[in-house]
Amino acid sequence: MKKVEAVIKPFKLDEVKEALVEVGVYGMTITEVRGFGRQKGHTEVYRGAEYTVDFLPKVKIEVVVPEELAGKVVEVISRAARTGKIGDGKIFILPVEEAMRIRTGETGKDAL
Amino acid sequence: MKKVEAVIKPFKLDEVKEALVEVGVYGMTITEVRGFGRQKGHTEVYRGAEYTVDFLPKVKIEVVVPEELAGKVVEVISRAARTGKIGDGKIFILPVEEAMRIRTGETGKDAL
Amino acid sequence: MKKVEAVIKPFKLDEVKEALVEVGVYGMTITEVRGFGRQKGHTEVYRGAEYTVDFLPKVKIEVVVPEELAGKVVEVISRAARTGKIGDGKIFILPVEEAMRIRTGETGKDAL
Amino acid sequence: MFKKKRWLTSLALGLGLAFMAYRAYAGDPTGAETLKKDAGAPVDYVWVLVCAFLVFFMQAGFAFVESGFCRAKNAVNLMMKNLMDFVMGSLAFWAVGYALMMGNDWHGILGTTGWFLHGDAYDVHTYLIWMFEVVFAATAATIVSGGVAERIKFPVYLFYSILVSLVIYPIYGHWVWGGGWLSKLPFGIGAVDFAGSGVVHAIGGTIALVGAMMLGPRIGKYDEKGNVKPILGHSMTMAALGVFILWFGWFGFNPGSTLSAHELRISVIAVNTNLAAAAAALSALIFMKLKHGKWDLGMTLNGVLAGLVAITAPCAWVEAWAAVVIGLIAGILVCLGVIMLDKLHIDDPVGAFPVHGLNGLWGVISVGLFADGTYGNYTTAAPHVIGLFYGGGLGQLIAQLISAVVCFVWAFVCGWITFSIAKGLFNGIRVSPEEELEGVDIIEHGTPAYPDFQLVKH
Amino acid sequence: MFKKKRWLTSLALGLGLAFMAYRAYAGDPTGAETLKKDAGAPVDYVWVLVCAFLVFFMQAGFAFVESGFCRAKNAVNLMMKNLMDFVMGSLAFWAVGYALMMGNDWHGILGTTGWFLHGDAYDVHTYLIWMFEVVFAATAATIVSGGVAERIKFPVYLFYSILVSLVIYPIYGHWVWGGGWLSKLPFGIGAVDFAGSGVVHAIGGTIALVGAMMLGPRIGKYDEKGNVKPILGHSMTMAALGVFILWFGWFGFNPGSTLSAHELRISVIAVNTNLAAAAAALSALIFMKLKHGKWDLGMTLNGVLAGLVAITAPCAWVEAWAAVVIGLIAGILVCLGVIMLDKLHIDDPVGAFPVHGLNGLWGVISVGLFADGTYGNYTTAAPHVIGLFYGGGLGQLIAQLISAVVCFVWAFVCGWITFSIAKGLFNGIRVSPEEELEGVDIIEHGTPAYPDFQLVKH
Amino acid sequence: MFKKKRWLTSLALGLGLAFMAYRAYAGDPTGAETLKKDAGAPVDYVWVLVCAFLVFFMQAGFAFVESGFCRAKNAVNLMMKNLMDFVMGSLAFWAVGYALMMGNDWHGILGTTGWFLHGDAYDVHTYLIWMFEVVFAATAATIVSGGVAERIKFPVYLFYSILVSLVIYPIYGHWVWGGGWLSKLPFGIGAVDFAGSGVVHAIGGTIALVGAMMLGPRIGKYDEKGNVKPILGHSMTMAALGVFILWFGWFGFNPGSTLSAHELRISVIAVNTNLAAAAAALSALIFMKLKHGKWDLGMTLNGVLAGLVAITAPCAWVEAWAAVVIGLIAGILVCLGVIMLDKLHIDDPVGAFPVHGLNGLWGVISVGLFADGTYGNYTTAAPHVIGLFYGGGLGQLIAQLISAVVCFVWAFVCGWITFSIAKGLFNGIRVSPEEELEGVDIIEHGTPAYPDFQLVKH
Ligand SMILES: Nc1ncnc2c1ncn2[C@@H]1O[C@H](COP(=O)(O)OP(=O)(O)O)[C@@H](O)[C@H]1O
Ligand SMILES: Nc1ncnc2c1ncn2[C@@H]1O[C@H](COP(=O)(O)OP(=O)(O)O)[C@@H](O)[C@H]1O
Ligand SMILES: Nc1ncnc2c1ncn2[C@@H]1O[C@H](COP(=O)(O)OP(=O)(O)O)[C@@H](O)[C@H]1O
Repeated sequence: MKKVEAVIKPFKLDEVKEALVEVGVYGMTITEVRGFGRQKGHTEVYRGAEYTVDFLPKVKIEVVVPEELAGKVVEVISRAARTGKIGDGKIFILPVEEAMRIRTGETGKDAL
Repeated sequence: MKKVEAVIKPFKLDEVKEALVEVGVYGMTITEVRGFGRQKGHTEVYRGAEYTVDFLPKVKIEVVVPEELAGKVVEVISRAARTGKIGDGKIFILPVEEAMRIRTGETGKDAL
Repeated sequence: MKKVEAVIKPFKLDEVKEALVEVGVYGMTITEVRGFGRQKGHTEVYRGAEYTVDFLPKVKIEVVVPEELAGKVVEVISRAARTGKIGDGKIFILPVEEAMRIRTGETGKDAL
Repeated sequence: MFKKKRWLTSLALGLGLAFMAYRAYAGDPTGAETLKKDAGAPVDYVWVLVCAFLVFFMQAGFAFVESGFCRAKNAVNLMMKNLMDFVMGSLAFWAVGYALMMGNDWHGILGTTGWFLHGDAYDVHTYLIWMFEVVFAATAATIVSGGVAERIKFPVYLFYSILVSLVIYPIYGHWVWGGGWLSKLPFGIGAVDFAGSGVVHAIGGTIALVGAMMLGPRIGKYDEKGNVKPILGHSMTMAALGVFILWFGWFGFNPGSTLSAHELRISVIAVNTNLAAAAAALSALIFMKLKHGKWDLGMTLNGVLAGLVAITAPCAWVEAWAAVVIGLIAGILVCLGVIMLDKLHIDDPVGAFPVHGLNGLWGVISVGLFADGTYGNYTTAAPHVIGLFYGGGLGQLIAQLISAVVCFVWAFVCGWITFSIAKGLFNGIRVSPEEELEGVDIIEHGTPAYPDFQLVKH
Repeated sequence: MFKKKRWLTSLALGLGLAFMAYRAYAGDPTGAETLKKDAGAPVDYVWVLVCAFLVFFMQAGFAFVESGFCRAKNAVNLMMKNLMDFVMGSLAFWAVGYALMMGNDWHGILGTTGWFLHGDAYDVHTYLIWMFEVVFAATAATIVSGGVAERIKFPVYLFYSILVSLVIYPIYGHWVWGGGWLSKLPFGIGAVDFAGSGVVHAIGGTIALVGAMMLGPRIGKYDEKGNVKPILGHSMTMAALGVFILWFGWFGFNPGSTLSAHELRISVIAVNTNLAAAAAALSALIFMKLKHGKWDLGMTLNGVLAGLVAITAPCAWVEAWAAVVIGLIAGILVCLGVIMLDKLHIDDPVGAFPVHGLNGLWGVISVGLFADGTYGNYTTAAPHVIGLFYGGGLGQLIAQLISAVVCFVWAFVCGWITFSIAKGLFNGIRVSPEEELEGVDIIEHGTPAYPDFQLVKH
Repeated sequence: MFKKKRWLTSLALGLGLAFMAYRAYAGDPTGAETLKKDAGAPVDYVWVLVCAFLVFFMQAGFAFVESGFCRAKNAVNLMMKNLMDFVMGSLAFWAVGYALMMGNDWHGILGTTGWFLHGDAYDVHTYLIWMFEVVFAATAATIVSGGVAERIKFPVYLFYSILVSLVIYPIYGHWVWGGGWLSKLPFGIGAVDFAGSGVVHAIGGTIALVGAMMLGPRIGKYDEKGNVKPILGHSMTMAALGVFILWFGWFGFNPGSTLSAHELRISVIAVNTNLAAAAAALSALIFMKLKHGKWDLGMTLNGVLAGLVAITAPCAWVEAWAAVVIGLIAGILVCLGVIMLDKLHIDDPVGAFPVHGLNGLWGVISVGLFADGTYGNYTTAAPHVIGLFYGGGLGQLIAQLISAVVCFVWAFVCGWITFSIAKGLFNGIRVSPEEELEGVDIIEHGTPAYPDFQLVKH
């Protein structure tokens, strides 16, 4: 099994979710995060003094999938999340050794 | 070392934490997340129009433990977090290559 | 590639970020989390009744870096985040199998 | 009396309201006659109305105190309740409550005229008094919502808040303010309660107590070993704003109760109100600091309210130092009350009973101690109210004690009956444990209070 | 008239204001003369000022309702708008608006005196009336901001809010309140609108409609299939506080419109205002419960406002039961209006048109139905206003219908022209899609509303 | 004078208050005599009380502005402070402050009667004036809390806020308002300050400056290179609500300062107050837009307050255009002040000094320029106040300049002494760096402000 972690622009969440559902992903977990990267934060003003926003709001999606689906999932996410502008985000693949569904105790692929 | 990641129902957090402490886990990190899964969101109403809540509030627990403890931890979490109803959540095991305690610079199991 | 995950004290974030940038890290993702550990929570009072705060606010930093940079990154983070007091946090290294930049579709080290 | 007869063809198209073929106004709906008879009326009308508006605004204060002291997952529900009790209260008090309370007295037990503000009641003065009284009636109902917060079914809430404004509050109110039997007790000058420590607050606070007892504590409030595990509110700034609004509104509540600006005593009432609130805040702050070593905002806010509730009955009859003393005691009382309820495992999320119940009763009683004999029954004229410490003997104190006991018993019994009926009617008065854990906002109301903020309840 | 001549050396150092070499006050700037002529003036001044202050406070109410019903990423922007429309409104109404509206009538079309409150207008009475009128003018502008929320460019907002207070509102206002042609229609006693259901609310609500139509819906509000996808506001407690503040402020809006405390009818007005709000909340609550099975806080809050808007025109001319009926209808109307706009894919984030537009018109018309013939044109003296249901025949109803139609057409056309000009001047009236997605707060104002809270918009 | 002698057996059971064996009221505690002598008193009482209530409500406004402009981790602390300074202020002003300020004058330096509102001071009129003055005294103390926010120890805060209400404010207040020496300066008609630009705001703002200087900047406000790194507040909507509440309350502050509704000038005062606030908001908005290209909400809100502060002294003596000019300048001044403090590395989190200090002094001085000679010293009677631009010559301006300098020096020196004493008494006036980083809420008060929301400070 693999965990696909994608950091995307927040407003792309719905599109990515729908794309994932279409290729047969049944579950995912999302987290609100802030990203630092090539997309530089802007200079803003607060009460007359300037400051830089370094960390921009992003959404992290975590999907654990059977090995064979991982490539597909990466492709689907990257397609749905792409705007072509800087800051679109990253996708990482990590190995997962085991999975369990708490409700039933099922493990392995059945747990996903 | 292994990282055990569990996505559970928020109100189960205290029970899970206590169960973990009992089996000798000294540390953990939790994150507020939102989950999409078989537990379907409900249809709700806002100012006269219906909408679907897809993402439900969940809590993610991350515990890094020595290899030998991983099975026990999974068991303990799954027992404490189970309600038997859909949406109880998942547990994943991921490999961890190294750990360090920032305060002392200790590494490996000593760092946990 | 490796993912370095560090859980640190929130007010150390800026220092850690700057230290990372100095050693050539171009991107990172941060999450607000709560930590449970040896640093015990305090006993507080709310409307005349006492309660214990178990979970303390922490910040989690995730940086995916080429294998060869991982050691350096761990060192840099641990130096910048250290106060010497309990609760300084942990650093974990996890394996990453693949990375992709959504904007361009680049993979591997180029994606970072 | 201004009289006017006129044949009206009341068409009431589509509304089914064709009942008024003939109208005679025995009242003075325009106010022309009233003004002619009393050239000083305008300033009294301005005073009473402005004070009524301030008291109305207290609804926002209650909503914010309660909501701030409860969890975000029930914030919509608490807003809804604090809105709807005023809505239901207004309509119920219009239809029935006002007549029962302020209508012509029937054997000292209830009033009998003024239903629907109709007929003779269509009169500027009657409308004026109604406006002032309705905000008081709704306050009594609102107080309850704090004690039953985060677990009562919404329809049950609507049910009892109608009953409070329809019957429970008006009847005790009639006994004290409407010329009923308590006001005619043969002790002192009869039971008195200037602005309603008893009539409004102790009634509301006691029903809140009954509600909290019958509902049982919220899940997780007391652990198996019986320890208190406080459930933190979601916004202390909201709670603080609520208290500021209430303090502000109370300046309408107490001084406005003269119902006349020609009673210059209003300045004394305002000062007493302010000093009692300040003193109670201070004593609560110090009490908690000594007990727990923290400057406890929650209890200091409760202290303010306790002082305000306590001074509500005596505000017109005491001088500044007495207001300070009454307040200092109120601040301690509310802390003891909160601790006591926790000992008894009665879960009153915002302290409705310690604040309004306990201190409402303390306020009623304090009149019998501190009244200084300079002011009468809503008038500068004798007989003046004198308490024990000013040489008035025990008379007034006895009247006040009787009134306090009657108030508590009446509210307790009525509350018990109301919630018991509700239990039958609505198949239990408490939401399911699932709903309680998830929060009632989404399930009953369809909307979380703060959808933009990721928020996990635990 | 108090007259005083004095040579003034107006140095106006550094301010370039050297224009006043000679001053003669034809007005009474100190108030001494006015008091001498009318010993009853103080209570009227107190009444009007206090009511004006309450109406001013409604700005906070609007800011909170709108901001609560919109997303956190635009909360700074909404605060800014609700602040700045009052600021621009005050200055525009000072310079020009007041003179156009309340100055000496010119052919029934507009007023012509009182510019800059200068010269003869430097008079305690003129200043008094200005203070009361300015808060009304700003309300009309503020209403619009809800309908155009979350997507209009800020400079466009400033532009049209100046125009509303400068021209659009004052001119229709003059027609009804300033002695203009609508007030002289040969039906009933001419078109009447006690506190401005039409003058203030329908004007504002209709311009909001135009704005919402011309801007188009927010990204994501309607999906490709045409389904409504509600965009949840970020704080229901803020919205609720806003409504409580508005209800509170409305007690200044309606009763204060007598402009005199000697009209004791103020008590009736206050009661009607309160009952209509309550009734409308109840009917909206029930309507939504029947339709969707939820106790919908958002629409109940809108219900309150709908009731308040509807009763604003008839408040002085009807009795309690009629206020209840008018309110019940208002509560239903606002629900239907919100549903209808969604059907038409007109995205009005806070319901500005259903609340203020629809119910403003309903309020104007309702006078022609329910006026009971007990009260005249801001006076107890005849001629009294009588509607259809009280035997007044169709006269008043016709006047009201004409006024309603004129109101809607005037506001719609003026709104259309205003936004069309703005389109040219500001290179479009809507922010870019990127800005809309990110939220206008950071881009236009430099600050998110809640920097401490991790917050992701989606 | 109403006199009444009576033997009272004051038992004071359990309260240890057995000191009053004999009571004679030289005052008029019921108000009957006062009413007899002045049939117009009721409307004055209503006016003064309602205005005092509005000013009281400003406490909520200050709490919200300050808390909104600071971080969530200190929000409980800021609520507590803004509550407790009013609490301590009420009690201190009751015991001592009022007597020092408004008691019978002793050599132009301080007042000497009215302690504890006891004895002869038990009088409806004295109580009335006390009620109005106490809310002013507390405002002075409250202003300071913004400048010292997020780092001062709580007991130090209690300490100085008592001193402000007990001594610092009352004594300067006596000099200007209590018949003291500044009011008798031989220039113009002596130093004047209608509603307290100097007495209340410049005093508070200057002490805030001293506090900010002595505490040093918050950790992280200025980096090693001396750059400003703004620390964003946690809720711009709270700050905006605070400003709306303050603006609302200011309508009590300024017009209420006539202490009489028979001064019809109140309408002019209200209009001036409104226009100055609007003008200052506009100039601050434009100034920041030109400087940084953003529509800066924070500074626009500060602009509103700056305008209100500046018009507070001259409000009764100028006409509308002058109010606008005074406001426009105030809006610029506050922006310059904020920038200047940052240059000097004085960290004033909410701009207490630029708003209240700088503009308080500007307000005092502006009287000497713009006073138009139509109004006297709280009366329509002569001598009227005339400034430079209206041909009054330099006299009044000199009086105002002296008063401004005295005000600043007095507040600065008293502030310095107060905080120096506090340093010794409380072992330093600043919390530890750990506490500052974690936030004072949890450590001092035991509760975070928003426990339901995951929230990380950095
Ligand atoms: N090395 C990294 N490790 C973890 N997260 C990263 C890394 N680099 C970038 N990110 C995440 O991806 C987001 C987008 O990256 P950025 O460099 O701004 O743009 P792009 O993806 O278009 O190159 C960042 O905001 C951050 O959250
Ligand atoms: N494949 C997955 N990858 C990551 N998280 C998942 C995955 N499937 C489910 N989850 C998480 O587990 C939660 C529970 O899953 P769900 O399918 O609703 O119920 P159950 O665990 O009872 O089968 C989801 O809300 C989501 O947070
Ligand atoms: N085994 C673990 N797995 C995951 N996170 C951990 C673990 N142990 C500690 N942490 C995280 O590290 C933080 C600091 O740990 P703690 O034991 O309090 O202090 P220290 O790091 O100084 O030993 C914790 O708050 C928690 O977030």
